[in-house]
Amino acid sequence: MICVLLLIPAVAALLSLLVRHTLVRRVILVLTGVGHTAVTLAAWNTTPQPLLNGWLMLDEAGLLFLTITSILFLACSVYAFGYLAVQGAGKQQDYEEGTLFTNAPDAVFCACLEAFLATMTLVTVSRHFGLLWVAMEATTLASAPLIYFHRHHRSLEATWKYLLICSVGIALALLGNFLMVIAASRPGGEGIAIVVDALIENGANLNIPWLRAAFLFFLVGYGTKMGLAPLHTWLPDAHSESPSVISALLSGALLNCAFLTILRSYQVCAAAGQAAFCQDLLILFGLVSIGWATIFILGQTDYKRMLAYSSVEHIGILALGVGIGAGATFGALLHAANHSLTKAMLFLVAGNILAAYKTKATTEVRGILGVLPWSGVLWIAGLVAITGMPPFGAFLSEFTIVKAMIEQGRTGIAVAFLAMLALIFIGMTTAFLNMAQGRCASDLRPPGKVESVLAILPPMGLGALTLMLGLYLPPAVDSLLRGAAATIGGH
Amino acid sequence: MMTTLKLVHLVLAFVAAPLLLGIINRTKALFAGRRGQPLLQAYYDIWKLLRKGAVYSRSTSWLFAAGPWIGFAAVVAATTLVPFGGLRAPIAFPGDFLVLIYLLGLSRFLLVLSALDTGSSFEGMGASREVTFSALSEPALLIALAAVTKYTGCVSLSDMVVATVPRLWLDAGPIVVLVGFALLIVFLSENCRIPVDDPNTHLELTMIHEVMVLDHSGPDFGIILYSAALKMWLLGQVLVGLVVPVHTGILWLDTPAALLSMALLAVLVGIIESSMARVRLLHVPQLLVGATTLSILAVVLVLR
Amino acid sequence: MSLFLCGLVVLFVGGVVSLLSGRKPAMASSLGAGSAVVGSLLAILPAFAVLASGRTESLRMNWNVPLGSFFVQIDPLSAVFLLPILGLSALAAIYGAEYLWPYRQEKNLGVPWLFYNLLVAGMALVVVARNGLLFLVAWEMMSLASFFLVTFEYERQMVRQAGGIYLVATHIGTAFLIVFFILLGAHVGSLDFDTIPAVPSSLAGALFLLAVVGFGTKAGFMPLHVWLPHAHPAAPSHVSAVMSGVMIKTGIYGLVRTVTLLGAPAAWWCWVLIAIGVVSGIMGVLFALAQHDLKRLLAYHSVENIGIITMGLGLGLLGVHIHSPTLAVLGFAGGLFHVINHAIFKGLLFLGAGAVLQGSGTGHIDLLGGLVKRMPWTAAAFLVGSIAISGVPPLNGFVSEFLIYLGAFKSGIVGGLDAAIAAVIVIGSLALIGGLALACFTKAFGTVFLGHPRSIHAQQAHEVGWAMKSAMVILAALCVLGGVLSPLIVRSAQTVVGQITSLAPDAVETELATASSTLTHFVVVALLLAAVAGLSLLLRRRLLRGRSVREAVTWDCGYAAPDSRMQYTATSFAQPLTDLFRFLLHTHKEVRSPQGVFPPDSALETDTADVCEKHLYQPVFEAIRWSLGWFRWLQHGRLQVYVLYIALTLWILLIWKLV
Amino acid sequence: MNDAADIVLVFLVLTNLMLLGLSRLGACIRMVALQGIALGLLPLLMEGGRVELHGAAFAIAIILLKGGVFPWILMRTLREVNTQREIEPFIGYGKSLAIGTLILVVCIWLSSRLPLPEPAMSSLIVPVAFFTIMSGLFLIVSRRKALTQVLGYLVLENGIYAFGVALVDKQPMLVEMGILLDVFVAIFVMGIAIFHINREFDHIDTDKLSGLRS
Repeated sequence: MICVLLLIPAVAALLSLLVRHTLVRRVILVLTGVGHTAVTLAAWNTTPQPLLNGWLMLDEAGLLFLTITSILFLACSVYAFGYLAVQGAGKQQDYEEGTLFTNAPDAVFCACLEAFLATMTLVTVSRHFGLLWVAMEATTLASAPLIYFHRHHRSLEATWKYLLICSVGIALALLGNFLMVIAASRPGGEGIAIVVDALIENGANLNIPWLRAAFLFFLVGYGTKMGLAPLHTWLPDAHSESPSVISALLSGALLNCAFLTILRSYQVCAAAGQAAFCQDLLILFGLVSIGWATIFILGQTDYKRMLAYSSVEHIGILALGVGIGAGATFGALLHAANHSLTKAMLFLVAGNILAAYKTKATTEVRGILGVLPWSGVLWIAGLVAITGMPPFGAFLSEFTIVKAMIEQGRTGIAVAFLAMLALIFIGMTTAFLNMAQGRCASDLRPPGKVESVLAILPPMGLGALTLMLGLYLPPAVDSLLRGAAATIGGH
Repeated sequence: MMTTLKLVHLVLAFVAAPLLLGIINRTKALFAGRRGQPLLQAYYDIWKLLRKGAVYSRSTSWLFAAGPWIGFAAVVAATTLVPFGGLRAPIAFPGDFLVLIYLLGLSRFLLVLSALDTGSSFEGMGASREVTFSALSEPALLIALAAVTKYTGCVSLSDMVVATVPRLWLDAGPIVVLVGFALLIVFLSENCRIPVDDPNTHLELTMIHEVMVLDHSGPDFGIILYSAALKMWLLGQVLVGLVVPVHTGILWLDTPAALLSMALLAVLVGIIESSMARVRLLHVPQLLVGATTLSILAVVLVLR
Repeated sequence: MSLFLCGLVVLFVGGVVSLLSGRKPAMASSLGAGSAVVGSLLAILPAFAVLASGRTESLRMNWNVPLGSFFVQIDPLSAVFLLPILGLSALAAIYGAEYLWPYRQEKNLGVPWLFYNLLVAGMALVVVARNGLLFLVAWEMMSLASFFLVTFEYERQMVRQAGGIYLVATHIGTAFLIVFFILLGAHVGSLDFDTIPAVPSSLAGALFLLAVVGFGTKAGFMPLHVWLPHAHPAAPSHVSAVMSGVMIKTGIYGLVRTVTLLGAPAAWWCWVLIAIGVVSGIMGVLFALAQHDLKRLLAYHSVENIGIITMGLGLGLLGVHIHSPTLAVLGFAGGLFHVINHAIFKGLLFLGAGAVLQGSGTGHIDLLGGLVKRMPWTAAAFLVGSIAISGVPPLNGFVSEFLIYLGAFKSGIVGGLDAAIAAVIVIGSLALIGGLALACFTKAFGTVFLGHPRSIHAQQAHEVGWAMKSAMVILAALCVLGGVLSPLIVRSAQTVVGQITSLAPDAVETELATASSTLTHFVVVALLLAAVAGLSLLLRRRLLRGRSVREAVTWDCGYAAPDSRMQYTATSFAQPLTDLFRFLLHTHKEVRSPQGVFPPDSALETDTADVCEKHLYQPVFEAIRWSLGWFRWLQHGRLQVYVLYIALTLWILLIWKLV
Repeated sequence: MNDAADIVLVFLVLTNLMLLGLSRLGACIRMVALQGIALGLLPLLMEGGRVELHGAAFAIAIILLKGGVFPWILMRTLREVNTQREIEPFIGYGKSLAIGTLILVVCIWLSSRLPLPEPAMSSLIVPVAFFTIMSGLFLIVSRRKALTQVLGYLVLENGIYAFGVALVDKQPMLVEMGILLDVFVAIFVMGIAIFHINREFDHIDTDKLSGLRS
């Protein structure tokens, strides 16, 4: 089953490179999403067999992140179908500088998209740190061309930064692998294979200083990919310059995958009795990330960048939650799901807005509710959801996290957390509401073209999902989350 | 027996109210060395007005006509709450003085509205001053009463009055003096006497109560005058009842004593009016805040 | 309870259906308003039943979210709040159906009706919720729905700004409530109210403060009230009526509920409440005096009345603290009764203001005048409301203030030293508030409805339709009934007061019995007043019969042609008081006084901005914004710097953690 | 102890310092090539004479790649993008050298904090590897051209590689896969990117690549 999961996107990628006909290629893209999601959902009731003597295995945490990734990909593939149809080939007018640019070939886009899915799937299923690392590296390679879809210099700059920063991070993560090997090596005899389960099994006799060093390198390395401040610097640029559908995948799926890798190393450290050591670091990075996001969300004038920084914020919340531990771990995992769904939804809607208004400036977009009614409603719903208000899921997860903080007596952290959330709320609401409401000046008013179903349905579906998570947690999801939380030291 | 006497007192109030104006005027005339108007002048005026026709401004509405009469009803209702001559009031219950004060408030409310109904800037001016000064005088009155309550432990005006026996002066002289002064100032300002307002000036700019009723005529004006007199009477009753401790329990002694003290109050007002000038409008608030301070002082003394 | 839930379902379904049928405005508004009325009436029945019987109905269902459970309960306290909430909502819905009609062209009427029904359902759910999470969800549902209603006319910049302020304020308040509920249910594992253990006194203080801030933001305590004067004028009038009449009362409800949950009160709680009450009451009415916009003025009066209510609660709490049943019962009874009364007359006044707004097209007091002739029904209703809110007999507004006064006099004054001090403070401020409120509403009514029209708006004003009129008339009738039936009402408050004060039932019984007998006397006086009034009006007619009754121009001291611009404006009417309290109001004046021999036209403009907003919140937020903006250089797009961040982080961690 | 290995390691240190000091781009590329060859030799020397086929093949592959292919590609890029051959550092060469020595000291101190579980063939290996990594980072941070950043990245790689071959003989497969994949990134993807940059901007100065901010 796991190899099916891996093969579907890989084969699809090859096909899309081979197929000449664009329509077929796009159909393949959507079919990939459907098939992958179907298999993933099948994996919910029948736990798939481990492969490569346990190097590839799907535990609860893996299944959770795999599901998120898969659902997001499905939504984005449907969205991309419509998106590509609108994006004609040939010269495009750049709305910011008016220069002309071309898009990357359709084939490259689809192939990379599917390859991206394949690599992310690999991340979620692999238990061997080396393999994990390879998968992460591969995600970088697969996503770089996607960011450089619009071939103008801003996206190129974004891509370059993404490449270099993430490569440096990944390199450090590789060093982390080596350190892990050393930590796992026994004097004389054969060392322990750096497979998560094996390491957890005999975590007692790991070499602590090297393990700590390894975790530090993992944290910095994968943290770069995950977008923990101050390592997140590639994130806003990439998110703002890549096509919205890609931004959705990046911030909804990729960041989670990086988070998963950190969780893996955290599992090992916890098994070696280093949980406290790691948790302090996670809390620190979490708070720094949220604070950094606060700084740059207040007075942000580019709504895609604002969404990107909000991703930094929520990544920080995830780290914070795991760092707090206990009930907060559950909350963090739930929050991962909520954040992915909501953020993807918002990015897709942002794509619609961008297409209609031809600007990313919050100050120039007015009266979405009047111009694009559906997108406007979704935009406001997304705002409510992302700022953690009921009835959406983020409220529950943040509530659980805060509860754990207060019950552990970490009142200072809780107060700082809530204060920063409040500031972020102010920043986002002022921007979003003025965009959604207000009267669209006649000269700004774009040609009143009706919103296509393909552009509305995916974000609406994602929104419905996170709404459901806020009103009713299906028992299956609940048990999965609890299992996952249990594996990473929460309860 | 008691009830009949209470009703007699009530009737006495209705009958004797305008007399106070007469006494005041005569006192002032005495001080000014004039012969002055007859003692019953107020009665004549009211009677004459009641039998006249009326002129209404075109801008007025039903409120203008109805206001004075409903206000009069409020004052009448208030009168039933005031004890007189050592007897309890016809209607007495805990907190009745609150009802009393707020009934006067109702009459003021209606009077002010009917003043504004004319749309005349002068009457608006008067109304504005009226509400301003009354808003400032109410705290003084209530806090003074709070002091009395604290001292006597009574929450009904009648009980308070009954409880003010000569011993009160001996025990709590200062408190009674303070409360008395506070009540006197409130009495003067509520009834628009000097030093707050000058009832018989003819320069509208300086008037408060008189200017509010510029446009009323005929029976309406008459009833306004009468209810003003009644209001003065019953506030006077409160003041006198709380300050003059003549309660022998012998009715034919108490009632005349009360009447006499009312007359003395009127004379006192006359003396004040002929010995003082009206303070500038800007200083009236200070006067009333001063009254409030007096009553707060009284409370402090009681609490001590 | 099932009936109650049915009501909620009707509200919800009706809202959704009305949204779906938004294309056809007639259908949308009739469906929305109809479902609002039916749902409210269905849901209000159990409340009556509970108040009558004193039994509490409860229902606990499993809700599959972490820490959540669908646990609702109607006890007397909830019922007391359900009555005004649902009743006023129903009336306001009838009113709103007509009020929103003119917008049918440019707006989808289904949207406001959906949010209106959600608002009503949210408020009802808030007062019955017995699980922290459920409470918070209902609370936020209420806040969000009301936010969307406030921004109904979001094309206007002022409305958007109001909405933003409201949303931020309520969100921050909710943050406090989140902490409050978590602390309350800490270490229990469930947030159900009945599982909450006895709170240690050290924690209780913190919880009380959290509740005061969190609920006070919604209730509009000074200085947390800043959103009120923005949101109420911005919202459609029936929504302002509901928000100001009952929604802010959910804050009071939360506070009372907290008190019942926290157990024996500490002394300083009472002082906090009384202080808040005094400040809110006096400042609220002062700012109201200085306003030019009718709805803004009413909004500030909500702050004032919340202050009165809070004083009552404070006295009641003090009574509980010093074990004086009289003070406790009278304080709480007065406070709660004032909750209901304020719902009635403030709802009435906002509906009246809405009628003026729609009939004349402006809410600016100084542009109106003489409406009593053009809008007689509205004028009469508004007059009743004004008398009631000024707290003069014989209407309901007086009765509740009277109860609080009575508590202060009967038990506070004769009680111990601190009780006496509290009582004197309350008495003094109530007296001042009463006088100022009278001044404010003579100003409002006199300027809006009396005299000459001051502008073309007022000249062309027209009376509103039957739906709006009927809602106002019913509320006006309720004002009268609330005054006349007060003895019965007070007597029926036994269960709820007993629940709050946790006194022995018979003690409460006796206290309330005495109070209601006192009120009976008051009612006698009121009836006497009515009788004398009737008689004297008859007398007037009798006197004027056969006499000459002429009409003339207003006597204006010799002016030949008095003209409407010579009238006293609201600003000048309030000027003596606003000048007197200059030091609190900081009114900004623009004076161009006439100069020279032939003076050019002169002008006077006054503007009273909210002190807290201008001198407290704006500077703070500006400072935060500025100080955070200073950090923005951190990310200036240079790749080398970014890699440097990575390297530095690595170094710091290595050196710090491996030492 | 193994003198030959030590010699190589010391040589690594020297090359790093040279890189910090050199001003001409071509020279830098050559220096990196030398470093690569030395690294390739490292495992052979470490085995202490007895060379297995697998190890030898791997070593040769590395030498060819790091010593031959990459320098060639980079040189070609350099010629393609006819930029002037100066490096134009943010931080002057002298300062760079000073900082480099400082880094070296810290690295040695740091490695003293991480005692190896089993005695490796050289006590120098950890500090040198760390130093190489850090100087690679320093090159990326302190130099202006995109090409130099690639170079810095390569140096970083070399450091990691040194670490790997020296210590992680347990799981060579991991090392090889990692190194190769990483190298692939370094050269091909970045090379492509540089071509694009050059086409878009007519320069490869990354300090012009700072349009996206805050």
